[in-house]
Amino acid sequence: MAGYVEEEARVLVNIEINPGIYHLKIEAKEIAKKWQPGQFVNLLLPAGMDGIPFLRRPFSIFMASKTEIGIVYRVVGRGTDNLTQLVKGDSLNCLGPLGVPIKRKIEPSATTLFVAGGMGIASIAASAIYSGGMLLYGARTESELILLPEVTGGLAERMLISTEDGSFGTKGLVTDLLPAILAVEDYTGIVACGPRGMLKRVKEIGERYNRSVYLVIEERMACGIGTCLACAIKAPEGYLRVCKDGPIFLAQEIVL
Amino acid sequence: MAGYVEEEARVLVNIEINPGIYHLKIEAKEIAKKWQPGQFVNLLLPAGMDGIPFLRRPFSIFMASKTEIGIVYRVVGRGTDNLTQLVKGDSLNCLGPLGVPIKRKIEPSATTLFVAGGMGIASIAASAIYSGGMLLYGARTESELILLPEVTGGLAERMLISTEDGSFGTKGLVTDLLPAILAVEDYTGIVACGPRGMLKRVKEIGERYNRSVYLVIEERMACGIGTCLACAIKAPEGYLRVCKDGPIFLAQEIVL
Amino acid sequence: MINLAGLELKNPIMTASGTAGYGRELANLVDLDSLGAFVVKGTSLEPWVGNPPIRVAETASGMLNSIGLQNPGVGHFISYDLPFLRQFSVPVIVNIVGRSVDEYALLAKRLKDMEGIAALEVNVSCPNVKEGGLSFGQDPLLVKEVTEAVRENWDKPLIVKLSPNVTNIVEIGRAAKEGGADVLSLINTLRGMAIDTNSGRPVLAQGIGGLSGPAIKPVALRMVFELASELDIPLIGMGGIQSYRDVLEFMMAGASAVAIGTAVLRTPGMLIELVRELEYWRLSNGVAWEDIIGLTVRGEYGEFR
Amino acid sequence: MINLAGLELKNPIMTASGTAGYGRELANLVDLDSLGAFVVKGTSLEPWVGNPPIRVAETASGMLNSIGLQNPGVGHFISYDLPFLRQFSVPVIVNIVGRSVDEYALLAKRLKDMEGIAALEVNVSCPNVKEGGLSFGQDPLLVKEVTEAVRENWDKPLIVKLSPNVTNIVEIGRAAKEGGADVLSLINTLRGMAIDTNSGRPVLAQGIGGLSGPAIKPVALRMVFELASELDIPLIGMGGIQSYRDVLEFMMAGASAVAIGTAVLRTPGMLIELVRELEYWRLSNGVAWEDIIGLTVRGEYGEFR
Ligand SMILES: Cc1cc2nc3c(=O)[nH]c(=O)nc-3n(C[C@H](O)[C@H](O)[C@H](O)COP(=O)(O)OP(=O)(O)OC[C@H]3O[C@@H](n4cnc5c(N)ncnc54)[C@H](O)[C@@H]3O)c2cc1C
Ligand SMILES: Cc1cc2nc3c(=O)[nH]c(=O)nc-3n(C[C@H](O)[C@H](O)[C@H](O)COP(=O)(O)OP(=O)(O)OC[C@H]3O[C@@H](n4cnc5c(N)ncnc54)[C@H](O)[C@@H]3O)c2cc1C
Ligand SMILES: Cc1cc2nc3c(=O)[nH]c(=O)nc-3n(C[C@H](O)[C@H](O)[C@H](O)COP(=O)(O)O)c2cc1C
Ligand SMILES: Cc1cc2nc3c(=O)[nH]c(=O)nc-3n(C[C@H](O)[C@H](O)[C@H](O)COP(=O)(O)O)c2cc1C
Ligand code: FES
Ligand code: FES
Repeated sequence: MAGYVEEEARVLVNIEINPGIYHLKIEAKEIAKKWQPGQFVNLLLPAGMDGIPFLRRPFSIFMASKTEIGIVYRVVGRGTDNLTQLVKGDSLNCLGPLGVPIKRKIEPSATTLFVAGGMGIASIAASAIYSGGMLLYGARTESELILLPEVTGGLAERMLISTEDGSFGTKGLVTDLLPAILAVEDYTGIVACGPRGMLKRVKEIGERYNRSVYLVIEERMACGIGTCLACAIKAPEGYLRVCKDGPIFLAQEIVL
Repeated sequence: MAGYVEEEARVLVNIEINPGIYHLKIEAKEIAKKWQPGQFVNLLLPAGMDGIPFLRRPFSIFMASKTEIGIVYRVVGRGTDNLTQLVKGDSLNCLGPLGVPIKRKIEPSATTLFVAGGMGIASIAASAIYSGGMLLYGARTESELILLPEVTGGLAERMLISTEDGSFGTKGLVTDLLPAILAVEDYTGIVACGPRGMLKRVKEIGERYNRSVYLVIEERMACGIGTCLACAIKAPEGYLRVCKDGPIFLAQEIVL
Repeated sequence: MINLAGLELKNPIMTASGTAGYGRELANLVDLDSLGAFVVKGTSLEPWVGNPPIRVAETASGMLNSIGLQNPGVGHFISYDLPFLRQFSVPVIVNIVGRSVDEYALLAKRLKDMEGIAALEVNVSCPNVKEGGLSFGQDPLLVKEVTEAVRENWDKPLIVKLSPNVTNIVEIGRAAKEGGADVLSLINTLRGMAIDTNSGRPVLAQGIGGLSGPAIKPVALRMVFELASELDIPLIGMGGIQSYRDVLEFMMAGASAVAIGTAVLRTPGMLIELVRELEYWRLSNGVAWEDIIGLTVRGEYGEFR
Repeated sequence: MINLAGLELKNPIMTASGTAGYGRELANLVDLDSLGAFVVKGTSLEPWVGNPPIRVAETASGMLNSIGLQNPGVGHFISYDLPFLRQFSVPVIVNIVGRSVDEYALLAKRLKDMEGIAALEVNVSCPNVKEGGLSFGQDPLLVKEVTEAVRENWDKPLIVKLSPNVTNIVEIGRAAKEGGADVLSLINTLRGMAIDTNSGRPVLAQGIGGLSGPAIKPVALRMVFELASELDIPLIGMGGIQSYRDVLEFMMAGASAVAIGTAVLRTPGMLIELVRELEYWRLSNGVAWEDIIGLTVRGEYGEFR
């Protein structure tokens, strides 16, 4: 097992790249060294006087260098809101890297198709880049697309983009692109991350075309390391832990 | 009744004047306007993530201009420690002015003798200045003496200073000066503020010389306005409220 | 208008007993007439001296108090405070405390014909001197007995305020209802303690005190929900309310109105903000309080802003 | 060394059941052998599925959980987790849960001859299926019965873990002692609730959950103090501990050792810091734990740094 650490990281950059979406880079040497695509960190965010956020918050490691990790986050509540206040030099307690690296579930290759909806891009961009496979990436509108150089540079022509309002790329849902591609290309595995509705649709289409479907799941967490059983996701029998058994699952392992 | 308000004040200055002792000036127009010597404010200090300080903290109004009030505070715990972090422009929720103005208990005049021990100076400097009476002021050592221009300027030759270690002024306790003065001068009232031990001693000496003794009392508070009865001080019968019935009391009103 | 068994409130915000005194001091900061109701400090037959200081301590997101129900007695209330409160149009609720069933009965009798009292709130979290100091509120039989004794002497709305320091709050609530309560209010403070580790002494002179503030909100909310699920009686919810969202939680859990205690000690002005924010929320969601009160219990979930 | 009825701990810091799993994951971050004891997750006879998500919610200085005691059953524990834990020298305490008195008895029997178990901790905050789901821990007779059933099948130290959701914790503690408990641990979580005001739904899928964290510390401390004042039995204190000062409060109130739950979820590394800071405090004050444990109860106040 790769192992994980509790590390006091240092903020390097924390900037708004799209409205309400931030790019955070932190120096976290141990975590950067151990990280493999598909893993996440559990962050102790600055809290208000009622102690909220009291629990850590999980975020995918979007990208990592030798000593730094990058996170892309959307402001959705108290925790992410407080996170925006951190500036260069601030320290941030990180627990990670956590979760099963993608390659322990599927060895990503040129025959892996990646599908990202909205913030889902943060969880699978790295895997998509390393795989050589293709990425379908959808968002509501152009301003919500995360087109950092880490994404566009690494994926270049291997990426198809759609927006619901047609403001960028193909108009429509990212899953609308899927049947046409699966009909002609022989991707053996599909890895998807995004809202539950999207995941259900990917699973449905993938099964129809008889491909192995892998889903990256988000669930509320507490410990992030597998001890507390907070992050339960229904399985055919009982529950699995998103933090420890996932966050990536073979579609059949779980009940959406 | 003068009335009090809950006012969002603005920090003007917050500097360390002696080791661990700070001078805070805030713009609090309503409170400054209503303030009379002897009154205090109850401040909502910045809190940590456990919410502490959860309750307000009381501080004497050391001095006030038309729109500003000044506070001198010593760092003794979480609340005062957090207070040191405020900088110019920060806002601070103040409730005040609270407590009975000194002149409703005793009209300070040239025949009033003031005795301050340690931080007690913050509570009676203003009264001493306006009265024309004399001030005996003691501290442990020179570096703990608060010799702001507001004190030294206003009191000039009317002030006698002592330190326990003799590093400034007379050596010894401030109460050691008292008998000699009372033996020769005809001060009719004595107003004292400082640690409980000192107050007891002043009361004892004052009674021996048959003078009216007034004591300024500190007690833990919650509301500061007289509703919650947290700030009880023992009286010959039952309890009085330091925030509303005090903080200045005729020595006979209370049991130390 | 919110109707609590005949007690009419123009909005759901009330003061919590013991944290707003008898109104005089708070009136300096807050227009009492903008509140749904004003609840006075616990009042006894004779003056009560209260506990020695230190009487308050801070804890994580909360505070402990051991005021000891200090109050000047009902006679003083009638001659000094009631006339003051009569100047306002806000409904005045008198919180009563006793050391025996008889004392509660006598208090009700004494207050019965007084003008300007909208309701009584019976605080049963008092030591029962006859029973060795255990609180009335922890025994359903005693709760019923106290309620009956007050009921016999009081014909306007009767509120019984429950102690949360019990195994089964529904059993206690049922006893109060059977005893004749029109409304239940809850929760009073949870019994708690803090120790000064520099000496080993309890921080409070009295040792044990009552915990209030945001820390206790989840417990209070659960108890309101349990009572609303099991009993058909209007409820007044309290415990840790700081924001209008907190108020909504209590109302959805089944409270028809709420009381604010500890938050008023910290920021008295928030009472008025709560009233405004709640009305704004209600209007912008286009709902009536009847629909909101107890909706979680009924499972009638909605989509609100 | 701290001696809890024969259970020897090299320091007072233990994990709290359910917040450190079976040790495997935590061992990555913390040297388990530096702890006083390791307490495993609540373990039942057969696997328990647990509750549907959402299983956790945040509250002011605390959290609610409704994990529902999900666990893989004692068989899995014996074959998979116990061998792992045997690699360590830290005393292992097995927390057991059942739905009937028989289940508790069978669990004890099953674990009796296993090597590497220092003590059992009986969690009585479980729904008693026979009695309509009310928790065993809220009824002194049931607590006594469960304790006796385990006692008959277990000859090493027996800890009974009390529920705080009761009127009289001393009565429950006494019942456990009479049933044969060697040590009492407390508190388990307080029952609480939170509601999502955007929908009116309870935040937890299960509605009601268990409140833990700093918010509950004053209640926990009060209960430890009450038990230490009334009963002569070693206590393990827990509830909201975050710092070594919190540990000292519990020990002064009467706990011989303490367990850390919620804080470990937030900052696992703090376990080691606590051990270090406590030892530093003890040495720099030149005291033995015997003198500190229960000093508030004995009124032997001191001056500590
Ligand atoms: C493995 C994993 C990886 C993630 N990676 C990213 C990422 O790279 N970028 C990013 O922006 N977000 C990511 N998330 C989601 C992120 O954890 C939540 O957005 C964050 O915890 C919200 O915190 P908050 O305090 O701002 O919001 P809260 O106030 O806690 O909640 C606001 C809203 O977010 C929902 N929410 C809260 N926690 C979670 C959660 N753990 N998962 C899903 N929804 C939640 C709540 O139900 C609520 O509707 C990830 C989640 C998981 C489990
Ligand atoms: C009417 C009044 C006027 C005051 N004026 C001043 C002033 O001008 N300058 C100044 O520095 N201090 C003044 N004090 C004392 C000041 O209120 C306390 O020092 C402050 O509340 C401590 O807060 P903390 O959070 O830093 O300390 P805490 O962590 O709360 O406590 C640290 C120590 O201070 C003690 N303490 C806490 N609250 C009080 C209190 N209200 N009174 C006395 N001791 C307390 C505690 O017992 C403890 O030993 C005044 C107090 C009162 C009642
Ligand atoms: C300082 C203080 C004094 C109180 N006095 C009384 C009282 O006299 N009678 C009573 O029924 N409740 C009393 N209470 C309890 C409150 O009315 C309320 O039930 C409890 O504090 C929970 O609400 P909160 O968290 O909003 O404070 C008191 C609470 C505090 C903090
Ligand atoms: C996520 C979680 C799971 C828990 N599971 C158990 C359990 O299985 N058995 C048990 O006896 N207590 C369980 N508890 C209760 C804790 O052991 C502890 O008694 C309680 O949380 C109070 O301590 P704390 O405030 O330090 O967390 C659990 C608590 C939490 C937060
Ligand atoms: S978050 Fe604790 S087990 Fe997954
Ligand atoms: S602090 Fe509330 S009455 Fe004095």
